[in-house]
Amino acid sequence: MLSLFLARKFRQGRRQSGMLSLISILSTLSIAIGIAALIIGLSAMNGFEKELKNRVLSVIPHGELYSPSGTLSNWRALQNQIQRDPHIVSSAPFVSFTGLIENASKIKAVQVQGISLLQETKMSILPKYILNNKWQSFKDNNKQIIIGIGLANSLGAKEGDWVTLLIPVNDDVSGQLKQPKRIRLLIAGIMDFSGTLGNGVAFIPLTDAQQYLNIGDNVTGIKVNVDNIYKANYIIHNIAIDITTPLYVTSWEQNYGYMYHDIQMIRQIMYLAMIVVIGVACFSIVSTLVIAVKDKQRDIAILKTLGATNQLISKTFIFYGVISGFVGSMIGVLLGIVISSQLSNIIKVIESLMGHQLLNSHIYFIDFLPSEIHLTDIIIVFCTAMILTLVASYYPARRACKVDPVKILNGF
Amino acid sequence: MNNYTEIDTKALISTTNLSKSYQDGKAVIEVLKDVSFSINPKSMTSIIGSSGSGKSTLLHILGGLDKPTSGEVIFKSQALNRLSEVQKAALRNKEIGFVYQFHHLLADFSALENIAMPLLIAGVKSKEAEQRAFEMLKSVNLSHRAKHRPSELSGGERQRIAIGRALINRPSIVMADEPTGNLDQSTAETIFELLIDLNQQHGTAFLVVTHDLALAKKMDQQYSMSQGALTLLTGD
Amino acid sequence: MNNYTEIDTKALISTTNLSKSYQDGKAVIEVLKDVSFSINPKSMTSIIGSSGSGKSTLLHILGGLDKPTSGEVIFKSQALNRLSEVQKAALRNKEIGFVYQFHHLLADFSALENIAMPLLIAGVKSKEAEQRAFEMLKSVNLSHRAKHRPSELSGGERQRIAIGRALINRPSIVMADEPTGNLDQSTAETIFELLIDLNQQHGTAFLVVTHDLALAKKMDQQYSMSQGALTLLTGD
Amino acid sequence: DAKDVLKQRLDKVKGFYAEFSQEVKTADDQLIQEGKGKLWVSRPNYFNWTLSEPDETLILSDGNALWIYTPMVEQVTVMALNQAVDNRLLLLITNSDNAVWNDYQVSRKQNTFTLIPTDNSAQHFTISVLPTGMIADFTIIESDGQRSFYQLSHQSLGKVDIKHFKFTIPNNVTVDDQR
Amino acid sequence: MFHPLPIFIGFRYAYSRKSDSFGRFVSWLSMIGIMLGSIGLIVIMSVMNGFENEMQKNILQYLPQAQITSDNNRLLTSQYPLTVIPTIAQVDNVVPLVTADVILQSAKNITISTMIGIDPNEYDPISSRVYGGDYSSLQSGKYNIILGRNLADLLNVDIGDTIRLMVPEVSQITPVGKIPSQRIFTISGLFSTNRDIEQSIIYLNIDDAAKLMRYPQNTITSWRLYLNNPLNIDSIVKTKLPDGLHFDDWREKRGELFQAIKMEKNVMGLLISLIVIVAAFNIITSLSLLVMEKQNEIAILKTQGLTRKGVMMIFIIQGASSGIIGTLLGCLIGLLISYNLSEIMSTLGLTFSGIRLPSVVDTAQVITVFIALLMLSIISTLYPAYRAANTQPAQALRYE
Repeated sequence: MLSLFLARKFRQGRRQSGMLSLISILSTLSIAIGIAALIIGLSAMNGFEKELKNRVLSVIPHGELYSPSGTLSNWRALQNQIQRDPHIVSSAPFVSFTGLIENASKIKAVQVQGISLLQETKMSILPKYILNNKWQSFKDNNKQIIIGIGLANSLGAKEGDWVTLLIPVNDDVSGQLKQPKRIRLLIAGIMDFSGTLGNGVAFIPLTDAQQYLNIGDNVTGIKVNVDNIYKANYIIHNIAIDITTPLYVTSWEQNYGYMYHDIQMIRQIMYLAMIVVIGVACFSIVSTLVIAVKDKQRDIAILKTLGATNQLISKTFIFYGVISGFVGSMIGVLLGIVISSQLSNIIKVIESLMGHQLLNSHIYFIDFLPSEIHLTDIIIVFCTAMILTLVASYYPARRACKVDPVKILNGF
Repeated sequence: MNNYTEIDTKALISTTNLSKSYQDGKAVIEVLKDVSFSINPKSMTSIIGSSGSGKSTLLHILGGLDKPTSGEVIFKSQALNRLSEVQKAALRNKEIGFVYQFHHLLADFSALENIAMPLLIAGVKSKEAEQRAFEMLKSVNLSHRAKHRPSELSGGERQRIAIGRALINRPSIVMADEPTGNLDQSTAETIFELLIDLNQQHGTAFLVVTHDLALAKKMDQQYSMSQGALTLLTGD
Repeated sequence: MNNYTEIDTKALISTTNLSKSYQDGKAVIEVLKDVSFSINPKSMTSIIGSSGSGKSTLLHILGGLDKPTSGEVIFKSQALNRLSEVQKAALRNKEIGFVYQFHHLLADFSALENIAMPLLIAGVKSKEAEQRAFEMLKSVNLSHRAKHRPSELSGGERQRIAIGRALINRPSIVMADEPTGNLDQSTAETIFELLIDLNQQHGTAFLVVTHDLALAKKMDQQYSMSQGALTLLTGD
Repeated sequence: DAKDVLKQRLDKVKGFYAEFSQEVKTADDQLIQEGKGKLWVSRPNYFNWTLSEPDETLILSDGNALWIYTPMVEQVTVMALNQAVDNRLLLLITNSDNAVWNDYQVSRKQNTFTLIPTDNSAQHFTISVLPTGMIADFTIIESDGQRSFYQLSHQSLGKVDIKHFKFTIPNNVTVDDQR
Repeated sequence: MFHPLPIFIGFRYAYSRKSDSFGRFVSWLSMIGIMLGSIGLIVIMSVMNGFENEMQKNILQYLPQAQITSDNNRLLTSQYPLTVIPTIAQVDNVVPLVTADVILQSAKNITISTMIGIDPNEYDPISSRVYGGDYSSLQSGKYNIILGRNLADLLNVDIGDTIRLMVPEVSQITPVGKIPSQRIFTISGLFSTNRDIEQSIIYLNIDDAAKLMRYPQNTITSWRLYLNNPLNIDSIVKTKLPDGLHFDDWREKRGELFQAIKMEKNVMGLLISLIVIVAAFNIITSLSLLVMEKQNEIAILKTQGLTRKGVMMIFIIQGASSGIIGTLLGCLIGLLISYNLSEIMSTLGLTFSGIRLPSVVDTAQVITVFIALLMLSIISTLYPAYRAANTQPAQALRYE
């Protein structure tokens, strides 16, 4: 391609006016900044979304069906009926109540979940997050409990310690305020979670929970996982409708949905901001190109005398712009990929410098900055940049054709 | 002012009542006034005139780079004003070569690449273009300078490269505007010898515009130009 | 090559062994070679030479716009190379006027504003600058063109504005580089008459560089310039 | 063995009265509570613990309910005896053939007996009982190392008047019945 | 025609119709760039201020913002009376406070919260939020309690019901086990503020609370300071206190949330500042283009004696003018958007995690952004202006 050859040679030969070489570096740099920032931002958001899926959605059930009166007796029949629905991937009975965990003088309120050890591994990858994989030694009626690392820290307890679980004794008959039941439990394992999960949830075997609440074989409800988590609400509602016994229904969207929505929102804002950056960067490409056209005026006139058509000249300068756009984008993409892949350690270094944690484990559901590079993001960003550079190169290329060789050549 | 009414069919280029004027603020400046003349194939023609007398404008109009205000240019029995921009460009690429007082080489390209440029523009494969360009470099005996950039060459060498470039596509005519204007006496002589040889060797016609009377005299036909009017001095 | 060793004290400008050369690729091109001459106040001096013979470079060096490679320029007993950038700028503003072949007017400003510019640069109040500029417009009889932009004026009118601008600050000398180069014969004549009147009227010295022998002859002193060397033709 | 000797000595006493002084220290020996008061005990499970310092509190077991009266907040809490928080020591002292004894191993050094729970989830006790059955002092050691030491004095053994084990609710005192 | 000359020439170049339309188009571009940058910065800053302000209004207003207490967390009012507390700027009021974490147990459920013992005749911000009962019902000895609506729902209790309050940190070790200090309280009113506060604090009479804490006579937990701007707590906590006393402030419990907001503000600010940096680059490139186009005019002016400084001023003014106008416009539009962000958001149907985006404009911030961008646009004109001043007139004039 002659025009590409010309464009490449013209770009290399811009030593003539110092100013031109500096500002073409500036315009290439601004494109690189825009692209790198966008890739880093989008990868961070992908990371958050992946972590939300792996850490939260793969541990908490996608949805729960429970009885308004507090306990379900015919839950086995109910579970089979639910399991027959095509959208349901897996289901399990659970017992859930609020209790207080006391360790020496510290006391914390916690949502206690009674889980069936067999069915849990079908439902979630909770065992994976239990430190020094203590899940193996988590047995029924062994006075054991698993708590989050956040909760353990605030209680000043560690694995192997004994803590007291206070359970409200609701004796409906007398309506009297019974003394809360106190049960001493051994911390069998610590879950590596932060955020609400790590600070406010504890797990005990299902049978233990039934025994502590003395609800016999009843359970609080059935928890289910669905095939498409983004339709969880819809699927579970349908199931509840065609089940005779009246059931309350909740899904992960009630208490974690806002996180997912925020991630998409931030992603859009970031994309918009960076498109503006790349757009403005292309403005500077326009001015760089116009200067390049002016700088190469004489060469254009000569080429015209040699029979070069306007089409060739405009293609040459479009290539000129596209090459600088390409160089800028490549630098941006490389920079973006390198930084994104090392994002977590970079943030760790920054945190050690700043002295405090960037993502506080009590508030954010993870305490490290995840990052995951999606090829689609990179392709979209790269194409957007190239398109913008193409558009930016169009006007100067047209100006290049308007160069009147006569006026320039006989000016000597 | 001789005025050829009938079109000289066997002429390479012929013009009838060619005139060119442009608006400079309120005043209208006439650069060419009713220029009519013709150039035969393989001929060596010279035009003498002071700077600003419209010589370069005439050359540009003949080369299709500029449009006359009135009158016609017939190039190998094709009227230029009836050609499209693309056709005129092709004409410049294949049929006409330009050489200027200032060498006008492409600073970012090597000598070889400069000479090969018209071939590349014509769409010739780069391999073949390189060979033919190297041949041309030999014929202007600068083959040892192939890789050098114009900035590394002397004035005479640059002019020879310019001439090589003008001839590479075997044009039927080369238009030279003060080709020796920037050169010292001796280099001017050698350049002129080169033009004569190339005319004999390739049969390319030359239209040379110069203010150097000595060089002009050596041509078959001499015209003189002043205030935009062309007059025949010698030759048929 | 006449060579004034002792410095002519009453001269307006005098130069000793002025030379200027610049690097063009490998070759070094000598534009001025040991130019020594002097110009008296109120005198009319002309320099004839073909284009590219270094005339413009000499003018620029005399006006402090360019630095010679060697040799000295004394302006009213002040050596230019000892002046600071700001002093040289003041000199150009108060003592020297430039007129070029191409009018070099500021396209974005009206004729009046163009003429008044040197005054504004000198810090003259805009009210007074406007009046003096209007006076000058009258003396170049273009007062009816005050509000017009250069693009709306003819070549001759533009040149007269340029001359008006050069004289507005009552400089001791005006350097004109081919002032009539772009003009037809008759306009050139009127411009030249104007220069003569202004010389008589304001006593401003003129150094005119031209290739028009007829105009050059009408000056008190004539020099000729070729290949960077200056030779005295007539005058003391 | 030591357990029988302890049981045998405790069985000698139907009931007793004593003044007590209490000292509670954390595992790292930091004093966190101390107090004085009077103590009446009578088999099988009558119990009256009247604390006078630092502030007045009465804990009384009338055989089937436990009354905890804190005059400062004008409230008495009533709970079932068996539901009482950690009443193992009381049961050990007042009832030598209660099943709770099997949860403990007993070791002896002269008159000081140390009781360690088999599944070591609950508290440890040390109690010094003279051959006459009179209890000189006892200590309750929590799993986190907290030790509460009770020194008894002015003991008088033998039948204790039942009136010490009756609680009459004073007026405008709120009753928090947790039975 | 006016003085100073550089401005006269600079404006003529920047805005005259005659000058090359493309040059003006390019300087428009750089103006737009700076404008977008400043709009982005101002809007983001105000939204973040809005969050902080909302947090402050909803949470900090009710929580004890700062307390002065001794090392064992209790004060004898005779030993440390109100007079011993130094007067501190920005402190509106100082009241006695008895507070501790308590367990609340109802027939249905059990949870924990923080007890605030108040004197009903003293002012407390919650008084205006109580419904279904009266703030003054918290008389000493009545053992009444006022709960947040959300907490009441959680415990499934209503006005008139009784709940048990236990203070785990104040318990008595007895031979029959550890008995936490506890009492039955009757709910004499509910309050509604926001979910967080409704669950975090409950209100009792200060004497009842003291008794529950087994405090000896006229002992309180701390002196509670009402601050008019709890956010700049740093300066207050630095004031010198009589020895034996120290400050506790809200950051212990709620610091993390504010820290998170500050962190988000910085990250967003960084993101938007990229736009500004690139816009500044744009000013450099577009001004260089202008310098390139005006090469001859510069040469002509130099022949007329305009000094290098004069030439530089012309181009600094010209470049900076687009930067200044861009910054001005940007800040104005930014302010406009920030002042009525919620209307804009609702018309566009955008929501951020379901809540309305609050936005509060902090003039000091806006001024710093304005000045920073102004400086940036001026600095970015220096390089091209310097290049303009250095053009060689001889070279430029010869070409023409």
